[in-house]
Amino acid sequence: MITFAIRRLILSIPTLLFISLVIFLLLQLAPGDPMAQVPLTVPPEVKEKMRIALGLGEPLYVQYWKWMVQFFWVEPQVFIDWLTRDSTLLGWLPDTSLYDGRLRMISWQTRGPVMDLVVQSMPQTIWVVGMAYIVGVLIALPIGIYSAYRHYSVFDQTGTFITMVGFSIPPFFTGPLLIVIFAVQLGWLPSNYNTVHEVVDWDTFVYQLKQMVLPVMVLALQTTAQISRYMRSAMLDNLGQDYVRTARAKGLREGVVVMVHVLRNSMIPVVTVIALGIPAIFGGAIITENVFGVNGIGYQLLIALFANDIPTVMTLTFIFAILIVLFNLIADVLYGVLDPRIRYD
Amino acid sequence: DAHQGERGRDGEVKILYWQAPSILNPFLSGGTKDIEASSLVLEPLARYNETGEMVPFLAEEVPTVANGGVSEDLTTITWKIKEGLVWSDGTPVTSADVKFTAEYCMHPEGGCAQGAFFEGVETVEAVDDQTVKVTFNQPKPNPYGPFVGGQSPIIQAAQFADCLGAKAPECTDANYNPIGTGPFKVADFKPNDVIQYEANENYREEGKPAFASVTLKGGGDANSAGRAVLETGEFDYAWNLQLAPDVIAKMEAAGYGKAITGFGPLLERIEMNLTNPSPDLPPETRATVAEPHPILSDVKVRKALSMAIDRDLLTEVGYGQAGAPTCNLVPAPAIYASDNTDCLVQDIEGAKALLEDAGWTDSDGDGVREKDGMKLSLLYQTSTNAVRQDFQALIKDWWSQIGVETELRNLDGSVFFGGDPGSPDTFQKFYADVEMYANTFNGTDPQQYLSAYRCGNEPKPSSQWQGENINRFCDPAYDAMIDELGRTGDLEERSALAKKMNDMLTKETYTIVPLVNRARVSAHANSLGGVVLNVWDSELWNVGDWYRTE
Amino acid sequence: MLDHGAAGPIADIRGLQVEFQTKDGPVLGVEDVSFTINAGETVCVVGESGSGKSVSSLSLMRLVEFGGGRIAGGQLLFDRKDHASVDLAQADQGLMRTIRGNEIGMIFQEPMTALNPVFTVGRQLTEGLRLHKRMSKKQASARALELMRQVRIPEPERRLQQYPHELSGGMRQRVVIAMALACEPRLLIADEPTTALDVTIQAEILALMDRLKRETGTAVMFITHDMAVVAQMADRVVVMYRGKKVEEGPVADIFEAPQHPYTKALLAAVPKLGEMTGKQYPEPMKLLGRKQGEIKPIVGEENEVLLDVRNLTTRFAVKGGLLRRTVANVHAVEDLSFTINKGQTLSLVGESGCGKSTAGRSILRLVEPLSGEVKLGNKDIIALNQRDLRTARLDMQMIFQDPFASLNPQMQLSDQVAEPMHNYGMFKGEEGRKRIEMLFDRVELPRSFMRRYPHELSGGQRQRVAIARALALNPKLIIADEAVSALDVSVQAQVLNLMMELQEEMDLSFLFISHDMAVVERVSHFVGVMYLGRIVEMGPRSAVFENPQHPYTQALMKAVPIADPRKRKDEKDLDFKPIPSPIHPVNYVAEPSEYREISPGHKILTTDSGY
Amino acid sequence: MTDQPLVSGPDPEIDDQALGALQDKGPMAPPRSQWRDVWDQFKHHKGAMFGGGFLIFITLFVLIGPFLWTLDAQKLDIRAKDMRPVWTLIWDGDAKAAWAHPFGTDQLGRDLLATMIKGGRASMAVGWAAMILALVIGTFVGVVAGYFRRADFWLMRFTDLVLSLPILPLLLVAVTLFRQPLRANFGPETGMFILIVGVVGITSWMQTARIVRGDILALKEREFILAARSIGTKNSKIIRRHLLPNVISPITVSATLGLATAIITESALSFLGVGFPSDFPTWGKLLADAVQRMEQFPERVLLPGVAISLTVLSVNYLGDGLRDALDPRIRGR
Ligand SMILES: Nc1ncnc2c1ncn2[C@@H]1O[C@H](COP(=O)(O)OP(=O)(O)OP(=O)(O)O)[C@@H](O)[C@H]1O
Ligand SMILES: Nc1ncnc2c1ncn2[C@@H]1O[C@H](COP(=O)(O)OP(=O)(O)OP(=O)(O)O)[C@@H](O)[C@H]1O
Ligand SMILES: [Mg+2]
Ligand SMILES: [Mg+2]
Repeated sequence: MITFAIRRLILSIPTLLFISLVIFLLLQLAPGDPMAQVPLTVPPEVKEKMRIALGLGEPLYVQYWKWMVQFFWVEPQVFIDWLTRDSTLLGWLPDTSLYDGRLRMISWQTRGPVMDLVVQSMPQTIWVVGMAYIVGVLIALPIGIYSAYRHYSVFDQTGTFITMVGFSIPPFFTGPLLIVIFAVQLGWLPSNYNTVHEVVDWDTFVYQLKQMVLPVMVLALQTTAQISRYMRSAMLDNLGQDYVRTARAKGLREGVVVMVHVLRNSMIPVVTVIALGIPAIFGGAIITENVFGVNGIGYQLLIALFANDIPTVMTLTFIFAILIVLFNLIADVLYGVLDPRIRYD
Repeated sequence: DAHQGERGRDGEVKILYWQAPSILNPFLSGGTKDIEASSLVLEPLARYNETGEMVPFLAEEVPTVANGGVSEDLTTITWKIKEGLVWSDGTPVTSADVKFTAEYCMHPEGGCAQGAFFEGVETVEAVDDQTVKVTFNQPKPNPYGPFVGGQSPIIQAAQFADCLGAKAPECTDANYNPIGTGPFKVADFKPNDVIQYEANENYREEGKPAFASVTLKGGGDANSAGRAVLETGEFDYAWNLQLAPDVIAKMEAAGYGKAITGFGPLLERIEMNLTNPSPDLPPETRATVAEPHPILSDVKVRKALSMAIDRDLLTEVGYGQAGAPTCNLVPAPAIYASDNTDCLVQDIEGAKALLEDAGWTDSDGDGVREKDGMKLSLLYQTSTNAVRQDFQALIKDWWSQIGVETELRNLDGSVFFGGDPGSPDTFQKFYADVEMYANTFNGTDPQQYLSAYRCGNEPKPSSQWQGENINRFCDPAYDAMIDELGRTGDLEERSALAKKMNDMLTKETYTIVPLVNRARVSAHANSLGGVVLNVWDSELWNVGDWYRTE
Repeated sequence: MLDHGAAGPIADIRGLQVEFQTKDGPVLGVEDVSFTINAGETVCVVGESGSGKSVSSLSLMRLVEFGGGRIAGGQLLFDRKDHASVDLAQADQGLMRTIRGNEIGMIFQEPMTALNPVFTVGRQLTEGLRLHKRMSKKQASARALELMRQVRIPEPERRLQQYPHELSGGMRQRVVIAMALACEPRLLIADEPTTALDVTIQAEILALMDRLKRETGTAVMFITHDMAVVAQMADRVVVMYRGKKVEEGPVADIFEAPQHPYTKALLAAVPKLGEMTGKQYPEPMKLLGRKQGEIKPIVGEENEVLLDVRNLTTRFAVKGGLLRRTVANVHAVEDLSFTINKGQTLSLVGESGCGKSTAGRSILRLVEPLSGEVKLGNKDIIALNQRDLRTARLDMQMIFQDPFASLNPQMQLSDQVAEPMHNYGMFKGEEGRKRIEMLFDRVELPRSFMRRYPHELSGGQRQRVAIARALALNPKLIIADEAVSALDVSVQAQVLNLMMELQEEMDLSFLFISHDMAVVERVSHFVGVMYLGRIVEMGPRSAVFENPQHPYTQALMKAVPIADPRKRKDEKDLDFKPIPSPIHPVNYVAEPSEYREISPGHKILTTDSGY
Repeated sequence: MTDQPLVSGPDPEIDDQALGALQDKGPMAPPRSQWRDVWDQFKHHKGAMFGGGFLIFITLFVLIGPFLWTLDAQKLDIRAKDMRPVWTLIWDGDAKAAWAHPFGTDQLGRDLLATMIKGGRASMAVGWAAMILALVIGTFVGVVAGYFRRADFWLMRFTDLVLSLPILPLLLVAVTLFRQPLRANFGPETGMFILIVGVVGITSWMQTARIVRGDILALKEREFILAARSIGTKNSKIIRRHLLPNVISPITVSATLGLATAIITESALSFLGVGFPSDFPTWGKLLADAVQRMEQFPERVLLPGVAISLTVLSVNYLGDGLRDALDPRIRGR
């Protein structure tokens, strides 16, 4: 198991390097210009100067190499410094000062380190999108389980119907719809997510919950639709197995048979599906983040794309790539951990 | 009056910008959102007010020839800073800061976004602690470029001293939290997300600002921004609501706030390509002056296309109160606006006649005119934006009525307006027959704007497709007028000359077909007082005067 | 047997009728079954596949409902411990839960699938105990350990912590038995508990169950279709046929004086070890109810060698470590040599995992052998390139163990039979169609079956399709890898007869791979006994069967159950060692096999076999 | 025992049966054509019948609709803008509605029924084409990766790569590179159609590939594949005849989700301005455009929204039904 994981981890390094190269080339090839958002009133010569100041004139391989150094050498230094200095977790360690002031990855838009953007927008992403994923999964599992147990019942049919509709309606519609209903008409919930809101007491906590409700609902709808389908079919596969009959023959209650024996087996494929969905949390909620002003990682990517802020786009997509590869690996390993039959060695 | 009192008495005001500010240094970003977000903190020597008039801010008064601030030969301008001004950190504002600001922006490696304001500046000298003298390399009829308006405010020399030139982008702290003289100072800046400001206790005016803090939130879209102010009342102010008039009207009906509009020179127009964009041509000559446009070179065709458009209807559909039909390239300010109104009436029949006249007839009866075997078929491109797409649909419809076939294309704004010479889809490259977008000019003087249409200033391969003469217009007579305008100081004469140039580009040659003079629309809550929408400068120019009405 | 004295019946099944709801309306799974099971008695229920054996037993547990069935009529009287008799057919599920696993235990057929793969053995064993006996965790584990000892699982402490897949088939089945016995049920239902197992393990399990029954006095309902097992186990026998009970009686009566024609036919189809004693050549069985020509022995060509295998070795690499290098080898086939004459059959027997299938596949080069020589006629199979190999396969075909798995579920049968001809571009068009019809006739399948799908056929029919497919190209050699193991006895007999007839007719040679000694005795000219990748004893059938010399062969022969209630085996005779691991490190050098000839053609391995 | 002579039983009927025991059993109903069977099974699946029916209806609606409802979808009639659908007249007699525009009109006076028809054409075409493209790529990659061990590692890493590619830049690159040639060869609308289908297809096959690969890996170990090899079936045929038909079921699931994704992705593309020309309606775009005015004109979001949902739902049910019908094992039951 361990060697399997390590092996896969090592093999993913060349994969990631290759991915980074492809992403880099793709972005270089893509049309667009970081000056697109500069108003037309700014004359072209000035724009040209700004462009040169961004380092756009350098040859491709130099840019790529610089980026690699920054990503894999400079940024980790900064991160370790931060860990040993300011973080609560490892702050007790003696301060390191690895970072020697070399140029970090700088966003063309904000002229600040890209990693700061990432760190800054991570909390709201995790809160909202992550929460939506958890909520979606938590709703999906019971629906899937019950639909499979009462296969072709009214509940199953309705569940299929609602999840399919939920899946086919795009968030750019559900978002405003929920806003119109709950924020405008009923006035119960805020339509705009306050990213600087701090939870200090009960009231602020309630407010935090309230402002999370709408975006979480929109996103959870999509998650629920997919995960419940997977759950249902996995349960169906397992309900027909012989061991279920054995469990019943022992005189176990239906609840135990389904929720312990069948569920545990059905979770094996579903857990990997869930794990594989996690990277999407970070990048997949672009439209929803935009509609509700959540301004998480997805939104950062979106505006960086529109502003042709290549260092930011590059870094964010590469971080997503790392997450995808990593969670692929985690899914494989989880599969082995959950299923004692699978041995990778 | 009622809204006077002590500083910070009204608590918090919440502003919503649907494009999130990414930096607070206007010299490193040309983006409107960034400039306006920084204008709460950084101030220029003088600003334009809501009528386009110049008013002193950090300066004692606006220098003119009359008061001796501008030299007779129009080559120098001398500013005097108000007495006793301090930065928000308590240190005094001196002429050294002003001088430094110029050095900062004029540094060749700095990539300063506002370099145009400092064009022609030879030296900036600190005459004494309070006096700065700017010398130009030639007479400047309009010497109010540097240090005037939200785009070129004064930054603190002490803070930015180490950030000159190539080091400019590395000064993240300074760029995110500039020290300024404005009514507020930055408390916390999350790029691309939220800015929190708090009142500047060293602000020069007693009892201002009324608000103790400002939250400027970015993100979302115009629709959700309008909703948050007008329909749910979550925010006090929303910027730039580019929405259809009926949508805004519906939102206002909720009763939380109102939309406000202000007209500047922003003009939605159709540009005619005078060169041939045919893909069959080699890339060296495609869409360059070497190849005149096979259809649009004929002024009659251009005129007919313009005549077929119903500008009133366009305005009604797209902008409502926030737009005015116009035939002028320079619709404002009033002294420069020509009285040219002949395009305002749609004339389909006239347009048809004109096309017949030009030899374009529908000989095969398919509803599309042709001449010498060539169809009167045009490719019409613009950036992606709901209103523009409505315009495209309407105009296509009218043109089809006069026998012109139109293919529509809309392009992502970041590509269309990005100057990437490698992309075929930029507005500069103009690989289409006509294109539509909006443009305007800074401040109140159109000289630079009109100068764009000089022969040779067109985008072309040799200039990496940079250049402002998008239509590839070229007329020696026009160039002569540009030169003359550069020499003329008298306002009356300048106005007459500018109008003439305006007419030449529009009514006489139909190179540019103006459609709508667009207003800026913003919205504020009913409980917010003191809002004065200013289109000549930052919208948030007077946020220090805002207050809560109840 | 009736050590505990004759008590009244524990279970009394009267007129049981079970219905299944299908799309074409209700279908009767069991039409009318009545029998009783007395305390301390073993009742064997026999019958063909699909005759309703499982359904009857599941009805007694009231588990049919979960499979879509319904008890449509009849009574299932069960005598509870407090001697109050209840009709299980009317009991509610709540009551059933207190009976299931507690008073009635059940052992299921498939040891692997009957256990939940994700829970440890211990967890699954203790579950019932904690539920019914309200034991604490500790008590339950203690009892589980005791049970494991009772069923004679080696290293019981460790096994409790293991997952089902980590146990061998025999051990798994013992766990299932232990599970059924956990709460000391008064009635134990065993639904084909040994079908999937090797002879040796089967013998052990049967002995175990017999002993347990004797020790605890539990009544046993034993379901099987294997008459030999019945002969070994039963006190009384119930014969079922198409959803009905057709005959019932003490075991000796059933075997010696069967009344019902079905029972007679069934018994006639059972190959019995020792039947062929004294006959030199194999011959088809005599079957009841079928017209057969004269039964004559199949001689084959004594002197013409068709297949010559020399020193065949096949190993599978075990990869491991960070670099996925080969860290060890599975020595699946080690230095194997034999010949097959034209028109004759060589059988390979041995326990599961000894390398029989690998040997067969290596000859066809479906797995690549490591070294050795395979000559078919005068073609050197090992030396061929991929293209020539494909042509060479024209002459040798394979029939696989599981008739269902070896047919594509999505393809019509005629297409599957036609596929080899398509592949080689032979018998095109009308001629091809004719040939397919001929093949169907040949294997005695109605032509109407040509358009059917595998799942629409019974196991025997499917295997006949597989045979037809193997015959399609007129091969000279057929490798039959456990070709009849999955079939019912009567069907098996037919298929065996068919194969022998074809051999006679077409001069086919067979490499017959099986673990069923009785079947092997029927069909072979020569027999090779394999152990751990090597042939430990080889020779003419009669020599090997009548005079086994190698200790492993002797043990194997001892384990085979005999379909005669008078020749019951005693547990004491059984003594098996588990097969050692065939996995050796990379640098392990296998010694060559050396044989000693005992009588002409009869050789035994003299070097170490690992046994 | 075998040597005993055959004793004939007392009851000839039972005897007959008994002899039959050794005779062939099994389904004796006359065989029917495969497609008849498929249809019979399919007919019994209510959801599938509904799904199929609706799909046929909607396909006819978009295909022959333009001949029945001849108004041009791009025709502007500004005087008749913002009309409500006729059914609003039921509760609101004063509503601006007329039978000339049964579904109403949009803010430029385009007839909603006509745009729904035309938009449906585009959406259905894009949805189906992109879905099929994604399925083809996904199945191909999945099969090759699952079947050829040596290709597996690289193909799966390639899948990772595509999964991590940012869609928008990819799209912009594609537009830059291919718009001109496609437009020249196929005209602006067809050219864009090919581009969109290509991009959506190329970015959404990964899930299918993953699932198919998993199934192929399992199938490969089944004996009938070995059997096929032993009778000389070539790899390509093994894949085509034996493997592909057995992975139909996961493929239908991917197809269902794929159609929805394709329709929605197309609308997102138009939303970003890299899709069809702006006056070319699609359901997704109608929906996106109408969101701003959904309170005043709910029908403008509901019509395309319901159309998309029902289509996706139908495909889902149809997929369920087809899967059951095509699988002979289920069909037999
Ligand atoms: N779930 C079910 N649905 C429909 N018919 C069923 C079902 N289960 C069993 N049957 C039918 O009931 C009959 C008896 O089946 P049963 O499983 O009892 O046979 P069996 O004697 O145990 O056979 P085997 O030896 O193969 O296990 C068969 O005809 C079978 O087709
Ligand atoms: N593809 C493979 N990779 C690795 N090991 C294998 C492979 N196939 C077979 N083996 C191993 O080779 C040995 C012989 O297997 P084989 O299938 O030939 O046995 P068998 O005698 O046919 O058993 P059975 O009666 O169960 O079919 C076993 O230990 C098995 O685990
Ligand atoms: Mg059974
Ligand atoms: Mg085998």
